[in-house]
Amino acid sequence: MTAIGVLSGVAAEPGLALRERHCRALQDLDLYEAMLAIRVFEERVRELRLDGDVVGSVHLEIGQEAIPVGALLALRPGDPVFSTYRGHGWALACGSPFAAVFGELLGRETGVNGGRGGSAYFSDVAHGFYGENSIVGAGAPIACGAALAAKRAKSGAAVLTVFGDGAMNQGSVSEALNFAAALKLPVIFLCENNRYSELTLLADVVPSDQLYERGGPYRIPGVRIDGNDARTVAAAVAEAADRARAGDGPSLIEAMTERIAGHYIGDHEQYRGPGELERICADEPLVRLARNLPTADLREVQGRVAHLMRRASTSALEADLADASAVRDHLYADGALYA
Amino acid sequence: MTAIGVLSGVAAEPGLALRERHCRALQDLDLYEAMLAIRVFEERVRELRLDGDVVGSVHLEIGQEAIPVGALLALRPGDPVFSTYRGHGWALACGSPFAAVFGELLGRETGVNGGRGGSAYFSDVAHGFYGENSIVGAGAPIACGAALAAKRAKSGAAVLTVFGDGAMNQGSVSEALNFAAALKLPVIFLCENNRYSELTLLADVVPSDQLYERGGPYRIPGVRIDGNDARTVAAAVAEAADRARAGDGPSLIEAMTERIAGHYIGDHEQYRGPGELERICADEPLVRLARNLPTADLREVQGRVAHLMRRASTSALEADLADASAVRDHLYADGALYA
Amino acid sequence: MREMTYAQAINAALDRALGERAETLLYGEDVAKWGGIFGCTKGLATKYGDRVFDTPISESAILGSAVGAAMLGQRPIVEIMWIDFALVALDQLVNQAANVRYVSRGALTAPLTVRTQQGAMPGSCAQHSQNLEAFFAHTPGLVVGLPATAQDAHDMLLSAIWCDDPAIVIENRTLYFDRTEPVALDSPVAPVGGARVVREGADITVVTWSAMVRKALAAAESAASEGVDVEVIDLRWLRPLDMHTVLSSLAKTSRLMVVHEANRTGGFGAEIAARVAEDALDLLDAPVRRVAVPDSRIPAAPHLQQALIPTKEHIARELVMLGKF
Amino acid sequence: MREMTYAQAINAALDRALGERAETLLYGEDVAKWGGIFGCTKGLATKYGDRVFDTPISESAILGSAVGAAMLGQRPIVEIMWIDFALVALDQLVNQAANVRYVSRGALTAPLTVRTQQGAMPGSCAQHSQNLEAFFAHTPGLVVGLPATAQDAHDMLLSAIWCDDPAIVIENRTLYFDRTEPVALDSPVAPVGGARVVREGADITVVTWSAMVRKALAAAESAASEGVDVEVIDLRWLRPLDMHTVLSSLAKTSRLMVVHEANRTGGFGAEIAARVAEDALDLLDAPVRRVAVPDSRIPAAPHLQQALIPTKEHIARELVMLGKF
Ligand SMILES: Cc1ncc(C[n+]2csc(CCOP(=O)(O)OP(=O)(O)O)c2C)c(N)n1
Ligand SMILES: Cc1ncc(C[n+]2csc(CCOP(=O)(O)OP(=O)(O)O)c2C)c(N)n1
Ligand SMILES: [Mg+2]
Ligand SMILES: [Mg+2]
Repeated sequence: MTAIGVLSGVAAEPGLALRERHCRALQDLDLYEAMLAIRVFEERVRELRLDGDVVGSVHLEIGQEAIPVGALLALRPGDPVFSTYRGHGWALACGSPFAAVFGELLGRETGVNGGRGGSAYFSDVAHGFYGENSIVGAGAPIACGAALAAKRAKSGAAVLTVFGDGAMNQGSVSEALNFAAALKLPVIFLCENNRYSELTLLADVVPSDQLYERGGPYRIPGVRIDGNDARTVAAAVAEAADRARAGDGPSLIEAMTERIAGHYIGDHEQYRGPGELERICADEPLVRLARNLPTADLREVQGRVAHLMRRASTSALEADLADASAVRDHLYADGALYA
Repeated sequence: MTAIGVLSGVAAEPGLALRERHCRALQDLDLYEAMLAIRVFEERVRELRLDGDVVGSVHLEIGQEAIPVGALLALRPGDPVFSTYRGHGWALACGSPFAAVFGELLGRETGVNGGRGGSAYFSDVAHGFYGENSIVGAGAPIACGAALAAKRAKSGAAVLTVFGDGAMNQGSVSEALNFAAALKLPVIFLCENNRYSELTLLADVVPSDQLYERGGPYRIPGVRIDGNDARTVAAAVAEAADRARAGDGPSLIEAMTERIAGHYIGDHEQYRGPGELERICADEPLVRLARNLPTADLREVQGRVAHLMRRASTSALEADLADASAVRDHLYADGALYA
Repeated sequence: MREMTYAQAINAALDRALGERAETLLYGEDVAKWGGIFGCTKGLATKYGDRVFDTPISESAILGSAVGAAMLGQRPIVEIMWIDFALVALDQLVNQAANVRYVSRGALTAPLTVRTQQGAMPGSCAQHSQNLEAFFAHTPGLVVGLPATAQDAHDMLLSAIWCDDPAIVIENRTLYFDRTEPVALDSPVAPVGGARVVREGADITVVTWSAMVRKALAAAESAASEGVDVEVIDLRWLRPLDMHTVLSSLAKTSRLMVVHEANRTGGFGAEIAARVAEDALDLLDAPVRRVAVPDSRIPAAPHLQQALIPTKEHIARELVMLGKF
Repeated sequence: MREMTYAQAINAALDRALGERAETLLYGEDVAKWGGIFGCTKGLATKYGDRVFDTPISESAILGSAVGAAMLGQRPIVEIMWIDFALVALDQLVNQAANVRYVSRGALTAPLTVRTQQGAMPGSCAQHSQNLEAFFAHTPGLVVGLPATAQDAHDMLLSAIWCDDPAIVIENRTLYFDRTEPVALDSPVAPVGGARVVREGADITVVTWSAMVRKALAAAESAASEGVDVEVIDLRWLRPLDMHTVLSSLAKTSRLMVVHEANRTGGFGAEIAARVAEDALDLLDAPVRRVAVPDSRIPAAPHLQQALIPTKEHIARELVMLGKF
């Protein structure tokens, strides 16, 4: 047993503690544990969704876990993270407590946003997770603003904004690339290229699927990396973060990956070719990493993770529903503004 | 005297007849005449604006005339043209009658749009001028649609859309580039790079001012050309039009030029460096071309153009104001929809 | 008449439009190869080939190209998957499409149709729950319709496509699959416009649209059991607006309630109330009542949504109160 | 008190905000180096260095970055040069800024201020002439103000900047330079909200805002000479909305007219009329009257614009008619 505790299972509110760690200091088993935590969390979410405890659209990151885990190992506390609706794993990697994210999806008072955000639009600023966004591409300009603030405050923070391959065709992302480069903002544009946007293949709607090149005209260094390997992701994000902190401006990372659970829960995935899912499942991050790990270690980690997630989801289920009498609160700072 | 009549001065409604011509068949004096017609037109507009006959913001293309003249010599009748608010010259190059454009700016019933469009937002579809646009960048997606229509109709048309250097930072232009390239649309993106957006230098708001590279990630062939030479412009547009008509998709042309009359009439141009205006005026398209033309020929052309513009502006001034009782017409095809 | 869902009725209308009018085009995100995220466009790409195609996630390009294609004689039908997403590209509808005919005095036109859908659904987040019809209804030059039934999902979409001006048909996704209704598919295409009295009553006129029509009808039944006889008008089109039907009803009932899912302040209910206060004040025997979401963002949790969005019970209570005024 | 134009008052307010609050930032197209296309931001870049900067023509980046910077503790003041241009990036205000506080239950906030201007001016084209306040006023989570005087251009902008929520201050460019007024610069910053009675009268309450305030005041003078005594309310803020002042006035006058430059249908005048029809119907002795641009696009030619946009004479005629009802 070599895991050194990326799961802070003893704390009052168990979650992942990645920001304080460094990728090189971790064993493969630790990486496995972190990714597995996200995987099992989301598998539990799927059950809760299919049981009807969670309702509405839920977008799982299953298959893509190496990206948030790798990225957060490269970031520091205080580095703001902005994700898309496919953001559970990003929140968890930031350190959001499992139970609080379960609670959010379940509409509990204990949810990170008391059920206001739901699966697709929650934030957890206490853990540096500035939130999901359900408008494709909208997070990129917002992250530029966070970077502007970081730059002004000389906080040394690097801001990470994550979006999908399809989002690269949204005008706001192009505007953000130019804006960030023109102002030399400390921001990292991380594109999770899972080849699909909902039902549509990226390759069917772009003249070239080499998305890392999109930063070229703005002189933004772009790399395409293996997004199914957390260490590779961590290295790329670390390099980009160094560039950001050094005042050298934005970077664009295209992390190649595959989502293996559909666009949302309920997606029939008819768009898959024959053998496609089998092929990509054989190379997904957990399977890949598990190959070289001792079965006994895997078992132990799996047991621990399963236990934690059961506990966390149970505690969320047992918590009170968000207080409906407060549903109109927090529209404005000042009650007088409701008029 | 060698001009072969790009000015159809004998017709009932004098204008430029460029679309039927071919650049190579024309003498320098013809090119001079065409550009001069636009120049003198706009100088007359400036007088009318300063006199108060024309009101509101007027954006002159003075100094940039080689671009519309060159482009329209390369286009065919039936090729739709979309410009910006800096569009008088584009309309004239398309063949819009001088008097009808004067009339538009003067709010006359005889104006191309009866005063509805004004200087910054008129169209003249009869001459293939699909109009100005006063929203930066908005014409690019619209032109894609025109190209889609041309492609479907197998009309063989190539669509030209013109925008400024600053417009390249508008998200809709990026979206249009990708959209056109993905669909292999017969569209030519022509960027008039006059180095300024209103008061702001392009170089101050972009990490790289090599705008022709912006098409690279979309595999759109991009060229930067001397936009003050009509023949160069014609050659680039002809090549792009050939590509479009052959089904090979869009092109991006960055035509380097300078506006020598401010962003709009009334612009104090404080943003100019010392000697800047003198330098660019020494290389503006008319001055450049005139250098090698016999003075007598120039005089004759100048006289003819001046006469025509006087006649056209006078006839516009003498025309009736647009009928105000019809001001609510044409909101919908069907009167019943006004309810 | 065929039994079909609202979504199937849309599909049938699109099929008919593509079949009957060669100048139609259908495109948007995910609409072609796999028939749309809600299946509304299923089978149409196979049937009509490259007149039906998938686009990148580029709403400005989608709407802008629709404007341009329409100017050149096509009749594009484009999908904006959620009305909330129209806000990344509203320019192309409000600044562009709406101006084309007017500014050119009819020399150019923009007969495009936007299909979109809106509203909250249990769990939908604040960025996927808005009801934004008021934005479009405030825009001269556009045509705006909100079908409440499968028949209207079919008929109004065809009317919009046949219309020679830019039209937006705002569907409601809670209606797509929840039941089947008999739908007539071959009637002549009607011009856009026209409200419909969907329940006759003597005491109160309820003006409503989209998914609220059914809630209002159900509430009317409850109110009936308490002695309040409610007339329900499905407004159908906000632009053009059929005030004639509203005022005729009000002449009978003297009491007006407007019900919508958009938040109250600045919602289109205000326009109905204002028109009555201007043109038919004398008809009113009681204050106008708007039943709408209070001014709030929409939370994701279903029980929180329920605390904001008018329910059948809520509407019924209001009806009884207004009936007894 | 200093004599200054509306534009100069804006400049003074920005100067004060940048001076007093270190967390403010000021940016937008052309605002820094050359002080803005209308000169409202002149001298501020020199004085405040890189807290004031020029941006590319990228409204989504401008507004989006304002949201992000505000979330991280800055207080960005951004300019959208014309309100019409907000439509290329409305998402960032309506889907993003407006949701930040609510969805996070106050853990995050977005105290940004958008300065923009609107309205028609002789010759301005249809894409530079709209009055779009109703879009923003319909958006819960935003604060919306429209200053009508130099003093308010100063004061309301400061209130908006000091406000801990996203605010949009919609100026009117016909007011920028047309006259000077005495402006007090050092008063304490008031919270947002609050209408103001700018003329007292007994017969009609006119509710109006922005550039129409002066026209309404002038019309009230004409009406006075015909025996109609008009009270004019400058509404100032649409969100929050001060109906108290409106209803107090109406209690006295019993007659309501709303005047705005936005087109009638779905304009914010409808909301005022609706609130009265709901909450104060008994006060009304005559039908409500809205004076607004009819539903039309705006032509460029000045004489055509004049045929659409309510003039002082037009308002006066309507006042006399309503007064004699
Ligand atoms: C502006 C906008 N347009 C469309 C959508 C609908 N939509 C939600 S997710 C999605 C696909 C996004 O694909 P991609 O960016 O590749 O991310 P992925 O879901 O694959 O992680 C679409 C089209 C949206 N949310 N926002
Ligand atoms: C979306 C939008 N943003 C801002 C403006 C205001 N504006 C009008 S012209 C202009 C400068 C455009 O510069 P460029 O694209 O270089 O064209 P040029 O005027 O130099 O021909 C700006 C910012 C606008 N019309 N539309
Ligand atoms: Mg994807
Ligand atoms: Mg320029």
